Amino acid sequence: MSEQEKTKVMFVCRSAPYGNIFEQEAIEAMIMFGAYEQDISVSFIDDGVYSLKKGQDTSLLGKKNFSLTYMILKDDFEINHIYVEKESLEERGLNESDLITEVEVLDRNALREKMDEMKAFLPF
Amino acid sequence: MLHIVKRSPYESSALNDSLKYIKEKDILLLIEDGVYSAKKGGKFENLLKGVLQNNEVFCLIADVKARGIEGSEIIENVKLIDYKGFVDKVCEQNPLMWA
Amino acid sequence: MAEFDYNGKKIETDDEGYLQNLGDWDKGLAEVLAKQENVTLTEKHWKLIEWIRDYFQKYQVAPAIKSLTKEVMNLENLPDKKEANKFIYELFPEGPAKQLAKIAGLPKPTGCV
Amino acid sequence: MKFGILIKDGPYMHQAMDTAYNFIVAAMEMGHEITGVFFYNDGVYNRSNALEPPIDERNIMKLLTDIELKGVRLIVCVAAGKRRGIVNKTVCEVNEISGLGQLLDLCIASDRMITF
Repeated sequence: MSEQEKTKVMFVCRSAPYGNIFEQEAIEAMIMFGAYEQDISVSFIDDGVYSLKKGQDTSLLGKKNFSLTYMILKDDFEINHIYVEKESLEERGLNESDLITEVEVLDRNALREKMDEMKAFLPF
Repeated sequence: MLHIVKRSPYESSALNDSLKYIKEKDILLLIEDGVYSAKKGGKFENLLKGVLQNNEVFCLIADVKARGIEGSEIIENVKLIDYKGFVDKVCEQNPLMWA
Repeated sequence: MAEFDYNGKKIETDDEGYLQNLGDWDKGLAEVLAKQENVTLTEKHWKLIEWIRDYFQKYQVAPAIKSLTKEVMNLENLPDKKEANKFIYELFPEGPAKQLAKIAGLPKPTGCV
Repeated sequence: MKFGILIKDGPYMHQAMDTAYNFIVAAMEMGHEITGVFFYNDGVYNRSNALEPPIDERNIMKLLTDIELKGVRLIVCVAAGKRRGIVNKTVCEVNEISGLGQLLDLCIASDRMITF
């Protein structure tokens, strides 16, 4: 399939992890989507950036630590891009070195330009 | 892009978050509890008036009516639309729901 | 649901034989699960079992088939995916999602693909 | 136009299902096509066959059956459904229980994808 024929879909992750199920079920969807050879990107904005924070330890919660899965999303599950909004990181006192995996940090304008290319958004 | 906001601005940052991404020609559509943003005299009146300078703002009439808000209580230049109008807006621009 | 005794302990599995309590797993139990699948574990099987368990622990999800194939190419020095797939199916005739995951004590794949 | 619909909220905690239903009806009346409705997250609860609201309340099961009879595909995510007990035994009849690939298919097949 040529790049032009691929459908561009962006997950827009705006929820912090654990407070609700959105992050967990968004990841499950991302993992499945990767197998279909489309152009899938994931963007973390607002509280969504907390999902990528290093050092999450859910042992006392008794729940799975899904932040670990982000480390392999691109290489193993064919997610094409992981974007994080720079302003949302800064507002929360975070920077790139606080994140669990390598991502593309974009400012709002640059991320908005990526959004303009999308065919569909899946907000979580 | 069509930015759809369904949460009350008094309980959620969805309105503010969406406005950070609004660009020229984008449309803002307020539905469900999001319609409270468009009430005259509320805390968000000035913010919405600012948006109206550059963008069209719509409110879903079913949600406005259900919440006891009269047309006259809606900020000037915010337009009321029904579900068919909603469908038309989605045809015009790619929707993103800000929940 | 099914149940069997293992070292004096009751082990629960679902109808397809996947462990209900992932904490039950140990190497001896893997042998039992393998026997139920008519698979005789060799060193080659064990390498993959260890790898997939490690992967699951580290990333919280089972690997994509692609990652497994890549790992097999590395481990066994195979030239391409086709050879790697052949190798995997020789070890686990009914497929890695079904048999490798089950014997390694991973949850049942969600079946979304 | 072709619309794909994603529903993420259950029938009662939020208004999402009501808005989506009214949107779907309006779109169909206008001659647009609904490529499918995918139920994910708590959205799967909308397709439980055990819902039994008082008869003077809106009945989401009935409303959805009506649009299904008009040819709209209603797809319940198998993984999200299982987690919440919405499985073959507990899901409305003529429902499709399917994988997340169907959600991506809706994104591909639709001119617009809208989430409620």
